[in-house]
Amino acid sequence: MKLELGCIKIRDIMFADKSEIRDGILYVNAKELEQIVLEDEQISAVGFDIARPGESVRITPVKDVIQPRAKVEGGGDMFPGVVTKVATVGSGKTHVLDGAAVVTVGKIVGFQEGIIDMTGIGADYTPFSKTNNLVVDFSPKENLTAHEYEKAIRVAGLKVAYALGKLGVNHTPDETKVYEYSSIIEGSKLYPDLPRVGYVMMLQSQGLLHDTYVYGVDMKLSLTTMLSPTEVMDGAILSGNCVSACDKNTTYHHQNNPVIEDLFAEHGKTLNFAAMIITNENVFLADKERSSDWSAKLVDYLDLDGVIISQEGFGNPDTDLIMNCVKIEKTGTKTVIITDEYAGREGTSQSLADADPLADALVTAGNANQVITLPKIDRVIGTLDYTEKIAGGFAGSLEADGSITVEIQAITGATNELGFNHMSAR
Amino acid sequence: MELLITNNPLAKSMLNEKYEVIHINSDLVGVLIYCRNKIHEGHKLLTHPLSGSIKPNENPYKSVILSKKTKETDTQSVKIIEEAIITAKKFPKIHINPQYDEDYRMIDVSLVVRE
Amino acid sequence: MVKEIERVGIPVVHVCTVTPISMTVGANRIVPAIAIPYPLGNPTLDVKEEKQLRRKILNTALVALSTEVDGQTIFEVK
Amino acid sequence: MKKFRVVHYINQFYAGIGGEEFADYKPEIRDGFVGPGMALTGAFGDKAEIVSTIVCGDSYFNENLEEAKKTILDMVRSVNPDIFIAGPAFNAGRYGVACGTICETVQKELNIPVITGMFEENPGAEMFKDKMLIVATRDSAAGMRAAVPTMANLALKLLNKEPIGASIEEGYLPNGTRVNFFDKERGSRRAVDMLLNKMAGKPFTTEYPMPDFDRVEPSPAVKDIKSVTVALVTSGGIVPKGNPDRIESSSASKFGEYDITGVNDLTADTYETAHGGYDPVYANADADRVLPVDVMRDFEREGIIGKLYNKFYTTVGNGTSTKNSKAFAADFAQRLKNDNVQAVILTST
Repeated sequence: MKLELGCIKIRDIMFADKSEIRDGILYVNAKELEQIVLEDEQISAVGFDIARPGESVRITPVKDVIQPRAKVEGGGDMFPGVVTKVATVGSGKTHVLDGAAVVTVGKIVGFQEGIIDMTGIGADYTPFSKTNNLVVDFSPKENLTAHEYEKAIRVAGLKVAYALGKLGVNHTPDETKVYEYSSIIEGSKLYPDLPRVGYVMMLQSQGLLHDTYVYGVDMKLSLTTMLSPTEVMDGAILSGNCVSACDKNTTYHHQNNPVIEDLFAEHGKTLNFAAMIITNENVFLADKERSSDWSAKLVDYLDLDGVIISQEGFGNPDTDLIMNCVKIEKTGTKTVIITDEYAGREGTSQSLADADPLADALVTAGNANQVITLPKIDRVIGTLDYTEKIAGGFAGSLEADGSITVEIQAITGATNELGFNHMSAR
Repeated sequence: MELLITNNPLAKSMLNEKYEVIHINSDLVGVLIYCRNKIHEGHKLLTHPLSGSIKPNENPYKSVILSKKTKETDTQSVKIIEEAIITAKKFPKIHINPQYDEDYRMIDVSLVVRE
Repeated sequence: MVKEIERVGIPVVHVCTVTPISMTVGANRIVPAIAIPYPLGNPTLDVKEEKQLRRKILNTALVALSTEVDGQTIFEVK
Repeated sequence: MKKFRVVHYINQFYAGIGGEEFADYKPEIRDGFVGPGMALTGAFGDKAEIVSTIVCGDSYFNENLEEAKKTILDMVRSVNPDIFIAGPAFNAGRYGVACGTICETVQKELNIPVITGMFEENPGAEMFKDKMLIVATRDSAAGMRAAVPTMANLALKLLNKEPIGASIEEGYLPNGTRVNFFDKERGSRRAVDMLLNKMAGKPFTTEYPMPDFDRVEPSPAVKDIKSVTVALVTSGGIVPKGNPDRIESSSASKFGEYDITGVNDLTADTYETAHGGYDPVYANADADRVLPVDVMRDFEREGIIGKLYNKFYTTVGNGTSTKNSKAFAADFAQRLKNDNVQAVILTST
C-alpha cells in the first residue's frame, strides 16, 4: 500500500462569499457550511468562528479537532464508514490542509472539558494553538438525548472538515510525503536484516463519550485487529471520545499519528515497520483479558522483534496497558509503552494505576496534575460557564481577574499518549 | 446473580433485573471500599472500578459489577481494587454541581451497560 | 518488608492470603493463609476449631522456617 | 547587589590534609574557600561567595556523630550563611553519608537551603535523595569540573527561590517527585529510539522506573526451631486497643513496636486493627486471626519453639506497594538481629 500525502500549507482562515483556497489562505463561506450542518435535523443552530495562532482567544469546551483532508486518488473516501461509504482507504493520493483545523465545541453533558488557548502559557501545552482553527459551535434540538447529541456533533464536525478538505483537491501541494507499507512477506524480503517492528495502538472504548470508531465500527464491539498505518491517515480511525481532554486522541491526532510518522521515518533504515495492531480499552475485565491476549497472539504470530504500545485516557486503561505490555513481553517481543502520569499536584503520588517490572521501557507525556494559571484572555469562543467543572478545575478556579487556575489535564492534547508533544517528566 | 454495587439510583432502576443491585449510600470511595470487602470475601471484579476516563473527583457516582461469590480470593481483583482506591483518594475534592446530577448518573450507567 | 528482614540474614516466613502478591514482594518462604480479613482464622468455626486451624498454619510456617529453599517456595498447609 | 553567603563543607582529603590516615580529623572552620571551593567560587561569579569552609574527617564525623553534628552546626550558625553546600562526595561512601547527614541537620535546625553532590550509587544518595537536592556526579573526582557549575546553578536557584525543573534538566538525582519539562524530541520519537536501543541490547533509560521488585537470597533455614527466639511481624495493622501511636489506616510510613511480655491471647478488649485496607470486623473481634500470639504462646509453653520474642512490629502495608515500608523494615530488622532473633513469622492480610 502506498499513500502520497500532499500538504497544502494554510497560513490563515477568513470568512468570504466563496469557499476556496488562495495564496495559502482558506476562505470559508459560513452559510454553505451551515447548510451542510443543518442537514441533520437534530442540530438546531450552528455558529462559526476563527481562532488564529497568537490571538488572545480561548476555545472551550472542545469536543474534537479534525484536520481537513480529501482523497484525490485511490480507493475509498475520507472518513469511511461515517461520512462516506465503507471502502478501504490508505492508498493513492490524499491532500491535507496543513495548518488548518476544525474545532468542535458544544455542551453534551453538564460537565465539560477541553481548553485551547491560542496565546500565553496555555498555548505551550496544546498543539492546536499552532493551527488556524475554524471553530464550530453546535446547539441541539430540544429533548435530544446525550447519545443522539454526541453523535450529531461528531458527524457534523467531520462533515465540515470533509467539505473544507474538498477545496484542496485541485491544488498543487506545497510538499508531498510518500508512505509505503508492504505485505509481511514482501517487507521481510526487502529488509531481511532489520528488526521487525509493530505498533500496538490502544483505543478508548468504554461507553458514551468514551468511544472510538474504526470504519464506523464502535471499537468496544471489536476484537483486536490490524490495519495499514496509511488507512489511519485517511480517517479510518475517528474519535468519539470527549473526556480526559489532555490524554484523549482527537481525530486530528489519529490523522497525524506521530508514532506512525516516526516509525515510517526509520522504516527501511534502522527498522522494518511491519505491522499495525489496534486494540480496545473496555470496562469489563474479561474484555481486557481477551483483547490483550489477542494483541499478544498477533504480535507473536507476526514474529515481531519489538512494538511500541500507546495508551489513551486515564485510569482503567492503565490496566490494559500493563496487560498488553506484559503479555507481549512474554512472547519474547520487546516493548516500549507510551503513557502519561497522574502523580498529584505535588508530583509525589503514585503515577499509574498499575505496574509491572516487565514494563521497563516507558515514555511519559508528563504529569497531568501539574497546576498552571492561564492568564485572562480577550475573547472566549464557546463558554466559560463550566470552567469550575472542567477536569482539573475546581470551585473558584475562574479567578476574578479572568485568569483560570487549572491542572493541565483540562487542556486539549496536553499529555497526549501517542507522544504527540515534547513534554515529559522525571 | 452477579452483583452490581452502586451509589447511583439510576443504575438501580435500570439494571435491577439483570443484577442483584446493592445500593450504597456513600461517596465514590465508599463504593470502592464496599467492593474491596466483597472481593476479600471471594467475589471477583467483572468491571474495572475506574470505569471511564472521567476523574474520580468529577463524577460522584460509581457502579461496579462483581461476580457471584467464589471460594478463592481473586488476586487480580484484589490488586485492581487497591490501586483504584489509591487512585481515587489522590484526587482532591472539587465542587460538583448538583444541577448536572442526571448527566453524572447517566454517564456512570452507560459505562457498565453492554450494548 | 520480607526482603529487609532477609537482608540481615534472619529467615522469614510470609503467611499471606494472596500468594502471588507475596511472590511479587519477594518472599522466599510462603505459607498461604485463609482470607484477607482473617488470614489465620475463620469466624465461621467455633473457637476451638478456629485455634486448631491457626495452629495448623503456624506449624507449616515453622516447617518452612526449618527448610532450606533455593528460591521462592510455597508451603501448602496440610 | 549583595552577594549570598555560602558555607562549604568538605572532608580532610579535599582540604589537602591527607587521605585515610587523617580521616579522624576534627571539625574546623576556615575563612573563605578551600580546595574545590575555588571552582565553586568561580562558578558563582559575583552572585555568591564562600564565606567559610568547614573541614571534617570522614571517620571522625561518622564515629562521633552527635558531637560532630553539634560542633559543625554551631560553626555554621556562627557565620550566618544563606545556603549550605557539602561535597561533592562522588562515590566516597562515608563522605557521602556525612554530606547528607550534615545537610539534613543544617536544613532542619537553621532552616536554610542545602545542596550536595554524589554518584548515584553512593550509599548516601539512597539515604538522602528524597530529603534534599543531590547533584548527580560521576564516580570519581574527575567529575568535579562537570559537577561544580551544576551545583552552583542549583544553589543560586534555591537562593533566588526560583522553581526547580525536572531532575534530568537540572542535574540532580531523581527523588521521586515528578516534574514536567519539555524534551528536545517528541514522545513518539523518544519511544522509537528507546525501542531501537532495547531491541539491540543497548542501554536505555525508562522515563518512569517501575517500583522496585528486586529479590533477595533466602536466608539459611533455622537448624533447631525448638531452641530459637521467633518474632511476629504483621502488615495487618494490629495495635493495642485505642491505637496509642495513631498508626494511620492507609499509610505505611508509620509503624508500631509493642511489648507483649505476659500477653497470652489478643482479645477484642485489648487489641484491634488500624488497617484501612480490609473489613476490620474479624480482626477487631479476635486479633489472633491476624497476629497469632495465642498459638505462639502455646508453642512456647510446649517447647515447640524456644521463645516468642517479647515485642511485635506492625504496619499497614497493603502488600502491593513496596517502597513505603522499606525504611521501617530495615530498621526493625536490625533491632531483631541485635536481640538475637533467629526466625520471623510475617503475617499479611
